[in-house]
Amino acid sequence: MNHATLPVGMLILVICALILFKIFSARRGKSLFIRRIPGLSAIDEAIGRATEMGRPMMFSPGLLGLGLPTLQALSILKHITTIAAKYRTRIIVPTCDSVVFTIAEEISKEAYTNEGVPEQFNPDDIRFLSDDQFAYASGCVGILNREKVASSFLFGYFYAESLILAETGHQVGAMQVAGTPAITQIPFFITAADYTIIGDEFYAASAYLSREPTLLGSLVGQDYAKAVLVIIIIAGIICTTLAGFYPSWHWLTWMDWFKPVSQ
Amino acid sequence: MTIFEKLQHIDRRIMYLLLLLVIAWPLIWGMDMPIMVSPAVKGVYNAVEKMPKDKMAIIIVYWGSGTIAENRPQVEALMRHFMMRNKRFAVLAFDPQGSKFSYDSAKIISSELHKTYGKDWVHWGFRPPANLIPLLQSFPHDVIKNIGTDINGTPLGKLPVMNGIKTIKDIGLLADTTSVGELDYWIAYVHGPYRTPIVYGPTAVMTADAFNSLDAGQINGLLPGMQGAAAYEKMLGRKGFATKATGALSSSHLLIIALIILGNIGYIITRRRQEQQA
Amino acid sequence: MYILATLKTFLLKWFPIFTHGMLKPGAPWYAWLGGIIGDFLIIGGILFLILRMVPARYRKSLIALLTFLGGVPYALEFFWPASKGGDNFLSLFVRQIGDGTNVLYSFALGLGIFSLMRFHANNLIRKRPGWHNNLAFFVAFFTMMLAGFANSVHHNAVNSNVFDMLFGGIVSALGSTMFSTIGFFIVSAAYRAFRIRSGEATLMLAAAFVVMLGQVPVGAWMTSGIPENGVWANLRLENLSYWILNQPNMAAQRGMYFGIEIGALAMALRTWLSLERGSFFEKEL
Amino acid sequence: MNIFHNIGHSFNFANSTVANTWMVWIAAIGTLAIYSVLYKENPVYRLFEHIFIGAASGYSVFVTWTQILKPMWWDKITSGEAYWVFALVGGAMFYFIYSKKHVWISRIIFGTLLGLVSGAAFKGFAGLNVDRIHASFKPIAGHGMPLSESLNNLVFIIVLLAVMSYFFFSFEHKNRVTSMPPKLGRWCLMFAFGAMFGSTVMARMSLLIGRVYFLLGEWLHIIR
Repeated sequence: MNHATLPVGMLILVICALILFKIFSARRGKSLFIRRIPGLSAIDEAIGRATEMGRPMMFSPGLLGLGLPTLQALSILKHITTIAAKYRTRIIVPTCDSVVFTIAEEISKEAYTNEGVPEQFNPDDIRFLSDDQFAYASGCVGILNREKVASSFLFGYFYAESLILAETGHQVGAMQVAGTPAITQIPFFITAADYTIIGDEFYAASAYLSREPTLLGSLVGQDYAKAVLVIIIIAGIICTTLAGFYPSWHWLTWMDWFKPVSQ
Repeated sequence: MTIFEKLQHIDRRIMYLLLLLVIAWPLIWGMDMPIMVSPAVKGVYNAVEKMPKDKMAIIIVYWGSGTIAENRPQVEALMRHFMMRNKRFAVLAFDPQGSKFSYDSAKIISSELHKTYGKDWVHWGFRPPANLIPLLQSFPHDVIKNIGTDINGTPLGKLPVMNGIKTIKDIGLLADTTSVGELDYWIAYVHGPYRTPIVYGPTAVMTADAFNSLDAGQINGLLPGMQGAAAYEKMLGRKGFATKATGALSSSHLLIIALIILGNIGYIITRRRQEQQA
Repeated sequence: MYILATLKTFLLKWFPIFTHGMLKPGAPWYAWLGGIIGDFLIIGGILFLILRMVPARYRKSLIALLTFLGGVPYALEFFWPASKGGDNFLSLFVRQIGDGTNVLYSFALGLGIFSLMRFHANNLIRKRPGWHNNLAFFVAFFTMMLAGFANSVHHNAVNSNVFDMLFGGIVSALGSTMFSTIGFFIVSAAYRAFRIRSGEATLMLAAAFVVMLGQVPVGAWMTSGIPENGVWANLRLENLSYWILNQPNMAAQRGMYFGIEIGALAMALRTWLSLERGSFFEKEL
Repeated sequence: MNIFHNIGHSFNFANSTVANTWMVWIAAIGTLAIYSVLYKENPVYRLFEHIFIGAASGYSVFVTWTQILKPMWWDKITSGEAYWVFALVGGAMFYFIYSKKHVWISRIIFGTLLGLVSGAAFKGFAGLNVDRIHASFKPIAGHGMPLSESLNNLVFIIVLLAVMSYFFFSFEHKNRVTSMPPKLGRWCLMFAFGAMFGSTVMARMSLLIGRVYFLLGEWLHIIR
């Protein structure tokens, strides 16, 4: 689909409107409920563990360049580095993309400055390893082993290297919290990491961690948008079933709005 | 620690060593495993059988050292089949390593079956992937002019194997072996407009998607990864690398399953004993 | 379209001061390099002076504005109805932006390489433990880079063989080796995780078991006693595994994708409109 | 003399067989070095890890120039499209992160990139989801529809809706009725994850077999 058809455009606009509406109503101070997400609650525990053991942590923002999953990963990174700076726990961030690397460096620098300890920031801890998938993985394996990492966070878009990172992390005894929107990699995180954030819990993470009204509102808006999709799908199922019995009911053709256009 | 507790905590190094052994054993000594020939593989075999002798087949090589274990047996089985039936084929590579690997394979099989390069088969060499679409658009109209030279730089017009091959109408079959998944382009630019039959050799991960194209009749047959190549070898009546490698594939799966069962036995018995004690 | 063309002519005429008129296609590369650097310094200098004048309190708004403007062409191109060819008046422009972004992004590679160099040079100069590894890094880096350029600038048998040797022997071989370690890890992960500890774990185990067996010939052989046609054929392992992958698995994946895509859309919306106050950069500018 | 001649021959890279032998040996040693980390992290692995990262980065500099910057930037400028100089100006703005005073200039370019990424999200959303929505309209019954298809569609729909219900974050799953679908959804998820895991095993084992074949076949010539 290269261009929005009218119904598709409307659908997207409705979704956006719901999200924006909820964001602005949350900003006006409406209190919102979010259910517990165990994996995300474990982040603080993992930071605490590294602090107690006096060993560093590792955070991998995934393999994608600057994209939406990476932006989400970076905002989780911001939460983690802020706490890490508070407790003076080292956090090593290996990246595989120059632009992501630069933003990660900025985030860390700021976290330390905000805690009033800018001198604690070590530029060597935010590293660009390589933009080659497996060179990056081999570097991460090296870091996990040599730095005796106590906690490892894997957030972002991962490909096949997910299991290399998670299993090595397990072998060095790190506590691992992982989450990715790359669905086919989630099983590997589930088997190897201690806590896994599943599916779009990943996009709920920053709201859950920061409790900022904008993000909470957005999360509730996303729920409404999903509800819209559920309603459309249920309606579609009922209508295709009916269309099978009553082919003459032409109003049922609304389902074709979503028919793939050849292009 | 009782034996059942130990079963729950087998050292990973032992597992890794076992894995290496169960993989190397069938590769070196061979291991007879039942191989099923699926309709998808039969489709490939039949497509090759049906290709008229006055036409030529093109084998596309779009893979490198990473997936050599999956794609090379597919290519070798195809080459062998063409040579056994005295049908002409050309190899066209979009990966520099794959180009070399497929050329080596073809040379070995051709000397085994007493065929001559340039007369019975030809290797068109490597073309950069960026040229794929321009090439797809141009070569159907004039194969010799748009492909130009073979892997050794010889102009195609000088090779007897190219006699009578002018346009895409003289190409009887396209065999796409790939780790990239550019099948859609071949369907869009070649199968769609000219109805040239296509058979497909993807890697195992890409197989699920490929069944859609098979259902839709866009491809005539499919070799799912290494296993597909093994089934093809079975149909050709010659056990090659894929047959051995399928043994390794089966044994490694069986190892995982055995380890999972052992771990669970240890877990269940230990838990039962703890419950009894408590 | 007309506006864009006019803008293009205007830029071509006035901005690249050195290249305009003085350099023609076919001039030697060093002349072009000089021209480009000259242009860059003048344009960059002017831009820098302008930006310096922006008062601190407007900087944030300026960035927010640019973020919004950066997204406008893409969004508009999508929502604007297409004409016959499947394109609209913005399609070509958007494709050009794509090229430009690619180039822009490539210039950023220097940041990453600089960080790598700094890290390894630091260790090397201070002779920290393991400094010979850092030396090996530099040797490998420059050898590979030079071999690549030598082969593309001066293509002959030696250069091409040396390049193939280094690429095939190091980059490609180590890459596929690292990739294949997943084969080992998948064994230890499966062994450890697939225990019937809980209902969830058992479900996962069961599905993995059936699919694993269904994928290899042994599995097909195990249930080959079941007739190939009829109702019972569904119980043949290869069919069962196919069904699991194509029915429940696909449905579950689709359910997850809907949520993920909406999450991504919300993220995009917040970024585009700069609603996420200081999610990346908080510091006062 | 003869020895020197032989040494000279083994470095004769103009001969592709010689270069190939070198390549196989380098690759074999590297392969073993990388595998050694499976036993324990060790100095040999460390060395090859650094070589790998170095070579991959050197290669990516080469590729970035030859595949992106040269054709899409340099060649365009030298063929008269001089306004591409602006891309260099934009690219230079990244480097202001190293300036304490003018760091905000780098954010202009980051901001613009973020804008580009988010603006493209609408098309991304539509491209991925519209077909999926349409494909989810599966009839539960119909004239002459076989029972098996009905059942399959029913399973599909139940799993889809249950999984979607699991990802509603702003509802508390308080009573039995409302907590049922999310719970079922989670079970479906776990089942699907198991299936995904199982289906990946074969691909990964194929890769490993490829590497073992390289060691035993291409390097040691034990198998063919």
